[in-house]
Amino acid sequence: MTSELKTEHITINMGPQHPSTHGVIRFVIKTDGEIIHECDPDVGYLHRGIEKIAESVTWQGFVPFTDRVDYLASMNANWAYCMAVEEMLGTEVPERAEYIRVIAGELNRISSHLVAIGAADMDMGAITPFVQLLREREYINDLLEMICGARLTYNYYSIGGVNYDLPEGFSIKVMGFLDHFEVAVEQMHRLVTYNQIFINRFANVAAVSPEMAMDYNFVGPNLRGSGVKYDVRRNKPYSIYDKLDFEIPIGTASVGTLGDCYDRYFVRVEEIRESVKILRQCLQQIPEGEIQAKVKNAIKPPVGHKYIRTETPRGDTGYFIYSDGKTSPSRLKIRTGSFTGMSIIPELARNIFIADLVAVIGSLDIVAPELDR
Amino acid sequence: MEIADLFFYLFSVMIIGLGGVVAFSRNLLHSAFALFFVLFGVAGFYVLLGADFLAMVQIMVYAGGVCVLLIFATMLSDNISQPGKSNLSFQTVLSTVAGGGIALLLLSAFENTTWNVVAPGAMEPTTNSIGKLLLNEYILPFEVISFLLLAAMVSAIMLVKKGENS
Amino acid sequence: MNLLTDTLGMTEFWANVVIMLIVCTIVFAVFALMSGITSWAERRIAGRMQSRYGCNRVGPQGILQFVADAVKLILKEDLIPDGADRFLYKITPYLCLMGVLATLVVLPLGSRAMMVADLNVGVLYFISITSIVVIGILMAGWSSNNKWSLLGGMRSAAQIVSYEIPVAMSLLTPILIAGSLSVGDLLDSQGWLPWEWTAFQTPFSALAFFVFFIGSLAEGNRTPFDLPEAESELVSGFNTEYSGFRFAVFFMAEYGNVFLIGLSTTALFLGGPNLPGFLQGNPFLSVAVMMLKTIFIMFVVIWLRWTLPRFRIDQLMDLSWKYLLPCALIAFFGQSVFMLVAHQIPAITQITSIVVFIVFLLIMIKFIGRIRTNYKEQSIPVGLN
Amino acid sequence: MNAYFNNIKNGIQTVFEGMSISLASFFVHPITIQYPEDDISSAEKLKETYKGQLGPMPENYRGILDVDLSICTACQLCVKACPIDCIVIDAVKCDKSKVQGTKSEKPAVKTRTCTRFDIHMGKCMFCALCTLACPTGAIVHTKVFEMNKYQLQDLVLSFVSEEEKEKAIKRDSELKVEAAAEKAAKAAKEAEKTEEEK
Repeated sequence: MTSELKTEHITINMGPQHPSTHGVIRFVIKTDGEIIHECDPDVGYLHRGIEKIAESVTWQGFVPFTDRVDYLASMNANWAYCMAVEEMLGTEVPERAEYIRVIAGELNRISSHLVAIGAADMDMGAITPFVQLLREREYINDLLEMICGARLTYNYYSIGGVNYDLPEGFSIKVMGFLDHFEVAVEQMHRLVTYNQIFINRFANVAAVSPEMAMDYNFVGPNLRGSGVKYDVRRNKPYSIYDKLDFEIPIGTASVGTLGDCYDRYFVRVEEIRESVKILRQCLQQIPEGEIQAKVKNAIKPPVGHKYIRTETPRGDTGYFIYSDGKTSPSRLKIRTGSFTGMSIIPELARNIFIADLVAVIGSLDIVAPELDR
Repeated sequence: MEIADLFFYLFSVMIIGLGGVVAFSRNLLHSAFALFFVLFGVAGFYVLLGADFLAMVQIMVYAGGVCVLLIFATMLSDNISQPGKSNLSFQTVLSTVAGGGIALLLLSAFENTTWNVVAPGAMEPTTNSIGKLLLNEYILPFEVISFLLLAAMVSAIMLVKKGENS
Repeated sequence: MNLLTDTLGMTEFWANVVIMLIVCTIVFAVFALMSGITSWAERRIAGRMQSRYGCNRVGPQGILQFVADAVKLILKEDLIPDGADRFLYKITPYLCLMGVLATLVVLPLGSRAMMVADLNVGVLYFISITSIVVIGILMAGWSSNNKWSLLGGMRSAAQIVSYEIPVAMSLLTPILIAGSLSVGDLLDSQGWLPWEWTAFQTPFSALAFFVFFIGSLAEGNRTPFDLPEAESELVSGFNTEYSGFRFAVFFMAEYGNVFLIGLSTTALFLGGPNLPGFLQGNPFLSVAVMMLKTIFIMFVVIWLRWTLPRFRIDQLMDLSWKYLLPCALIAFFGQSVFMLVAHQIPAITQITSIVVFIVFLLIMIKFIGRIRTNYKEQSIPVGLN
Repeated sequence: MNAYFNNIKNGIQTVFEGMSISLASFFVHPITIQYPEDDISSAEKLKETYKGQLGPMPENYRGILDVDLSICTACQLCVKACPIDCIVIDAVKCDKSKVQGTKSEKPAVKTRTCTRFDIHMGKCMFCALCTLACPTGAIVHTKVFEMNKYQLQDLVLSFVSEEEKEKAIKRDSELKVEAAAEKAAKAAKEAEKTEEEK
């Protein structure tokens, strides 16, 4: 009876085409039946050389490319890049433009988080909440379309401000939408987030302790899910965030251990509520005025480099820019949140079920194009 | 020819043919799957004999339970995820002796039994009488056996749990 | 029978064969039609629950969609993966369909007279014949030479085998009430009024009904128990590699299973086709009543699928062994004790059943209230236009 | 043990709540636009069908690009702004009013006219940088988004027709001749003047 049963591990390719990999990622997993022994994530299927493209386009011309880094949160990516160039130039952005930037950015944050939690729901087999949350996102897309004319790749922020002013009656429309949105999303949470089956699937799965999260350089909601209260908007305020009143939600281990999938998921749920708060404040406070600072047509920032950090939905996104005084960046490096989230998967995916791996990917909110740029 | 005769021959062909597959197939899983249909055919015979309850229990316990467990066990063996895995046997002498012995035993039993031949007629459903017999006359053996099974089950769980803890 | 033997001059044997073929054709036609319509209904209902329309292009309201799908699938190339066990791979879909179809033998489409065969071990047959489906799914998973399929097949087999136990245990309660294993007797033991149905007779039978319904969802591989086909985990589980007509057969078996869940739940727990006394024996009405209840149950099954997330494999097993099995045992034991008591005090049967039904009604009223509030919340205008 | 019963209780409660929500959404009107049938640019019709749940296409929608050549000055700013170089402009200096039949108050020679204005819509990423750069508002995004073509070549939009191109070139050469003649005349005049002065 003491002799072990001799079993072999099966090696399975999860992806590049797999329903739960959220894009083109490949995981090579070695499993013992349903239990994963080893997981080797393989990135690079979506590498488009965006950082290299920057070296051959003008400073303004690179803004639409930042849309493509993280297609779920284009506004925030635009923002980070524009801020970096503005810092280099020393341009002051008009106050109204800052407010518009916050409004657009927070709307985009909501829509990105809606996809994140919706995709996590769908990975757990609940398709209705996913579609309903996407419906809410569709309304946000409509709103963003009103201000900039595009639904996904906005190219709304320009160096020194924003490209278009808010259309007439926009505040009323956003307020009306928020009244609907808060109730509708709360209902979707009752449908799936507080569902016992869902909680059982997410709670106590792949817990990341605060130390581990910091060791792996987690950022954004993933880091806050582990109970570390760090948010660039609060810790290193940019734009007008220091004037606004909002909380930084962190994981509280409400149903499981600290830093498990449910905590990471729930931080996003809470962040949507906070974003709604921010939006309401901004819409009330927004001043009249210019939306664009005077910027020359051919920008030539002084020689030097700059690293800017902003809080995008997928965490701390950094733009490192090196300028040699020409009309295009000499070197540009983007640091994204998904990539750091991805690096912990081999660690987390040890001795968990295949179904749990899907939950882990869903809760880390990995967007494939952002991994590879 | 009665309709029952047709089914008799059908089931016979099924049992003999698939029994051959079980014995001679080089693919372990083919044997296992064929065994399922052999057991199914035997259940068909029970139905033809009027033993309806027995037939259903045969399907439920042997075909649905034991056979599926067997397939599970087979799939646990080495390299089974590749179809075409062969199961060549090397213990020819031993298996011939064992098989021949069993065949002889069965043959002698067949020869020495006086078979009660009953005229074919309307066969009564047996469920009722089996139930009554089990819960009246044979209640003690029935309970003892169920207790034994329960004990076996509990101990199996205990064994597994012990392995898990260490 | 007499018609065939006397007028057409057939021997009894051939008359039997012809009758068998006719009955098979009718049952199969009903089954195929119902599974097709179920697949259409599922897509429409899912659509409406997700603020979309669902299929509405082929035919009025898209009802001919399943015909179009079937035609498309039949015309599609039938691919067999390299390295697959060709023979097993080919026969497996039919085996699955056979397992599902075989169940129809003991389930009535209408009144007791409209069963294919009223076996006196009908309920046992109903439970045991499912094992063909298990073997079919295992074979599909193994013979596809795809690891996702293999995992799906193993999951499915483990799931069906373990859920057979609570289902069988829960069926003991209606068997106890009817005192017979025959489905026809089970129908006769229920009346036409809701509180005369097995499901509402005692708290214990209500519990058994609950366990049976959940168990049969699991046996039919429906969400929240659709692990064998878990789209986000196993791509499509055991039928990943199948295409063309063979996939259509799997599809039919899957949706036929929903029909079977409805049919069996109705027949065993919800009063079947029973009608009030003066209408008794009207074949059309009984078919109508039976189908109405079946369709309602099918709606609930589809509704559940588009509501709930999926279990994990260990939680699935937990649910079966730690929750459903004890519940089924409690129901069985409680029902036996109740029947002993009721033997002494006959009036208690009536009172309990009405009380159980009233409790059920109260829950339903609460539930409808929740639906109303949720509906009002959903209809808050967005104000974009 | 408590957790066990809590699990059952929560499970049943949340499943019932979930079921009530999904049934409630069953009765809510779908919001899918039945695309070819429903006209999504008209607000009234959408309002009628979708009960105010859907907004129409906004006025500033960024669809396929269109160029108003009559106000285009061929200044090449859009070409410079385009990050992917999908716009190509060739221009000649000539009197636009003569070519296009429009009236221009500017002096004839100083206006430039396009002889080629091509936009490769297959490359275009609809970033609107060209429209923002345009000083006259000649290049704009329209609300058209349907541009399926059978050939990749068909995605290249040419706003200057062959005819116009020829006309412009002809006019340009005419003007050049004229200018040359004028110049010659002027030179002659000046020569005369200087001679007279002498």
